[in-house]
Amino acid sequence: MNYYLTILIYMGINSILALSLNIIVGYAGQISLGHAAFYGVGAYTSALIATKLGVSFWVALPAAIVMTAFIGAILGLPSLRVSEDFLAITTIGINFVVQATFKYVKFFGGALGVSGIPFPSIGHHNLSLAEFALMTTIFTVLAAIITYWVSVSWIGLGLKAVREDELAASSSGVNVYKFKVLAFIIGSALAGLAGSLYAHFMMFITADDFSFPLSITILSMIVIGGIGTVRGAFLGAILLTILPELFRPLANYRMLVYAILLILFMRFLPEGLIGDESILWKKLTRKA
Amino acid sequence: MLRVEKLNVYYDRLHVLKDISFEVKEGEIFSIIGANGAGKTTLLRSIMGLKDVADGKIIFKGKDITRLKAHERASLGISLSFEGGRILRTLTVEENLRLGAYRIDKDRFEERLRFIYKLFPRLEERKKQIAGSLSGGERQMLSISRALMTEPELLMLDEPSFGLAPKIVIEIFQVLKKLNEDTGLTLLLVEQNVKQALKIAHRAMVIEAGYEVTRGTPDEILTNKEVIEAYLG
Amino acid sequence: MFLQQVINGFASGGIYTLVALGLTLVYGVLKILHIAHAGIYALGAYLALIAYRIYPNIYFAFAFAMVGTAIGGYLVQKYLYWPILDKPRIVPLIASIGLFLALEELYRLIWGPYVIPFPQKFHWKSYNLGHIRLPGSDLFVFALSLFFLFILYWIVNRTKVGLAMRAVSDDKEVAEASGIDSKWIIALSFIIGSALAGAAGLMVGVYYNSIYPTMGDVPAYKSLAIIVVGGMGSIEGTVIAGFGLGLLEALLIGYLPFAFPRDALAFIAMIIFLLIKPEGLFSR
Amino acid sequence: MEKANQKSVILEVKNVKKRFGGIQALKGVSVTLYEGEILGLIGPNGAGKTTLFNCIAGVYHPDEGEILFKGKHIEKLPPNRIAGLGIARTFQIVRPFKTLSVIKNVMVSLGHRNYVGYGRLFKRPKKDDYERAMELLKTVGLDGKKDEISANLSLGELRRLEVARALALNPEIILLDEPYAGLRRHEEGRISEMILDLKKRGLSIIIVEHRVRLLMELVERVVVLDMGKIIAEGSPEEVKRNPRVIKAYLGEEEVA
Repeated sequence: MNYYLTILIYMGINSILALSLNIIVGYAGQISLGHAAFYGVGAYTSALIATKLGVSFWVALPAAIVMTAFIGAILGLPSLRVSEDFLAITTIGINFVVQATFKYVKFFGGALGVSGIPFPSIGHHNLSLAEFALMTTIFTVLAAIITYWVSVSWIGLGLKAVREDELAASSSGVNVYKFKVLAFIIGSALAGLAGSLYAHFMMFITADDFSFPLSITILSMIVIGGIGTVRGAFLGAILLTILPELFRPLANYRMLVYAILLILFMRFLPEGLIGDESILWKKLTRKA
Repeated sequence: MLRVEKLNVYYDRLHVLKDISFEVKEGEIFSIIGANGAGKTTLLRSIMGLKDVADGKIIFKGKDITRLKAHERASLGISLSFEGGRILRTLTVEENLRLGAYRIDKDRFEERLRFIYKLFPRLEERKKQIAGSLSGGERQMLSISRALMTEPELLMLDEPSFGLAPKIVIEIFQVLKKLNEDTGLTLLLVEQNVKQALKIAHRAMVIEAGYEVTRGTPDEILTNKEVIEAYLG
Repeated sequence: MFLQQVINGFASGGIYTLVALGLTLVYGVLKILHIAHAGIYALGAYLALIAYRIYPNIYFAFAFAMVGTAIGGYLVQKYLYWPILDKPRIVPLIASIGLFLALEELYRLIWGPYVIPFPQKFHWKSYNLGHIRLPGSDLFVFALSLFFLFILYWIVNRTKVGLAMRAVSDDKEVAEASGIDSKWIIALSFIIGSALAGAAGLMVGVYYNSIYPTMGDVPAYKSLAIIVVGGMGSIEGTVIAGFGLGLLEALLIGYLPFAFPRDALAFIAMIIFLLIKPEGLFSR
Repeated sequence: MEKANQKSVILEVKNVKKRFGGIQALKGVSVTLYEGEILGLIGPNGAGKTTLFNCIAGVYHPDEGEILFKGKHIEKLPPNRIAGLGIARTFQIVRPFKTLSVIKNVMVSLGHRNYVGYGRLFKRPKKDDYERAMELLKTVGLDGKKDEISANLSLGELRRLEVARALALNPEIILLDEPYAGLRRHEEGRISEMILDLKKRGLSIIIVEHRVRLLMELVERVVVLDMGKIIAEGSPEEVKRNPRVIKAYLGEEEVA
């Protein structure tokens, strides 16, 4: 039972991550290969506030969200100066620098990471695993509602316009700079939420939890599911959480299978499983 | 020398060339005239092999080349001077010329180079310069020269007068005319600059929005009401 | 002390440059960020290992590794990149990262996760220049990198195919209309770039006397930083940025008052650089 | 000219210069647009017409000179501000938001007031907005294709979509960049009709076009640009007879 609950919690956290990256990459079209950095900022903020100041999870969580949104706004600034491949490499760089900062600066716990992060509690009652899973699920649904709302409101329209054609968007009255930074802020804030959940669930984090390969995994989730859609981000997150578990008997070949899947997807199904342009989704919607 | 039969070309769903047919005879200057967006550039790109043809045939020296790749067509003797003096901007002038001579051997390269420098002495002065730093007129000269270095039998030129001062346009057209008279080089010239193009052409065709409007000798076209219409209404 | 750091910086700069040059060549002709290039680099080290076990001669090992990686590079462009060139930019990028991961996993499965020493220990002679000691291993790496750089320089600037490579990377259509088979030139860029990476892999294997599956990680990300600073596709820019980074690292690490990883330095330098000059050193 | 003079000036371009690298694209261009008129801007390839457009629309900022919209300086504003002020444009090479549906393309512009500040960013478009978008699609004859992905439209349809998108800004001026380029003959008529309809709504219009014949039916006044300079200005009839224009279009008489 605990095993399944843990998987459920991972699924929730990964879904929030995928949904948040989807705002930056899927809606706004800004290639980011460093999403784990924002996740890490959230986790570290939450962990440090909780351990150093002794505040509860319920204070640490919003603080982490605000902090990550702020950092997201700053780290999103390069997207105003560079684009496409330059941005991709810059975001990889951001991931490395953030990770190295956590690992080598004493304040962040250095190579030992941060331990003794309190598990969330209400009053004197420590949450049970099931309760944590429920809470994560609620946050996940909330994140889904937020990203869906962003997608259908004016801001989503503006973001998608920026993604399709910056000049035409600008000529339609969209302030391209503002919208790009907003995408990074909202996306980072949600990643901060995921990071806080992760920190308080694991109760112990190190810099290596937020390394570059994780950024790729998150990106793979939305690409495999179908970029730019809430359902795609969800499906991708769930699949990429469960698949490694299913491959557990293949333990030794797990990463290889995963990497090969990634290549095959890019080679043969780059529009994702249920993206707007995928064959499967077109069939499903035609019947409906 | 070149025969184009019922050519149809699309960009995505846009039908750019509609049943275009014509023939260029050996040693002549054939001009294709039309306003912007008429499909002139697309036509040359299709003949060069840079744009896929949906329907129709391109025959060069009796050989069907419709499905050949651009570099294969270049070795057969077709050459193109791109629009707007498009050349390799990061290479030097001489390297651009060397590139044009990619398929020919070293001795003939030197000979060809002397020939080009005689045509456009200004290029020799600038031979070590990066091509991107040339003026508009020099770029156009280089573009034509690069195309000439391949030792073509058919030289296609895409708007050599584009954006150039009248003095330079005259200079370039004089060179083209001389080339044709002295060496018998066949030219396929695409132009917006009607009078200039017709002045040196033996025959010409007018296209508009992908269709053929009319064709004939320069005199026939210059007195054709439809042509004036197409341009100035 | 200072000069020794400089020599060390030149040695690692040489390796960075060799690896990054492959990326630059590929980016020039295909505009793809070929991250799996670092997987090819590690392949070079492993192939050298095999070669050395078959026939213990360092020249043979070089030849074997370089031919093998060249073939590897050729296959990658033909079967992975070529079919997805017209897809959105993110597709070949993720495919490349996927291939990189897959290669590292393959090496781990075949040769094990541990560090394998190079079969022969080379005894480097150190040279003394006045009272400065020049470690032979550094000189070996530096000299060899210069050798390969010279060969590349010669190919690119003095031969016909080199001219064709530069032409394709500048304007593919003009190159084709000049009679160049751009498909072959692109393949050739992969072949040359991969062979250079193979040589670099071997050199690192010998230099540190260790070969392991994830040895490509650090060069992978560093060469990205290098090509950005160099101006994406510019060979001169890459050479300057590569050696510059090697020197910067060696000097900073030697004198920095606190511990900071070499690898993050590259990116910090890159980000600062980008903010000042977003188009890189030698952009076009 | 006389008729135009009675109307008030809505846009004034004064001595605008723009240089790209070694090429002086605009060498001091002054153009005046009067309220409610259609002004034709013609000239051969490379004359600087699109550059001028981009300067007005804020894509480029002129090196020198001023641009005044209803007396207000706009030469330093970014495109989104200029769009918000009421100067809309279309593009020579169409730039639809490819993966968005036709109606969403229009909605993007329709939302321009909501993109200012933060309060309205997170509101959803209302029924009125959809109705307004449909109205605009109807005026350009695309209402039947509202849910089609815009990448699937024909070029003529895309040009009309761009007009609908421009109209959604509720503009006072609309800049049309080669609205006929690449169209089939039967589509040309539709575009002309649409442009005349825009004029009827009181819009001031500048059209850049190569195809003088098509322009002549629409415009009262034509400005001719060649090599970055204005070489003629006047009624279509005047311009047509102007020897400098004929020379620029039909080319130099003297060869060899």
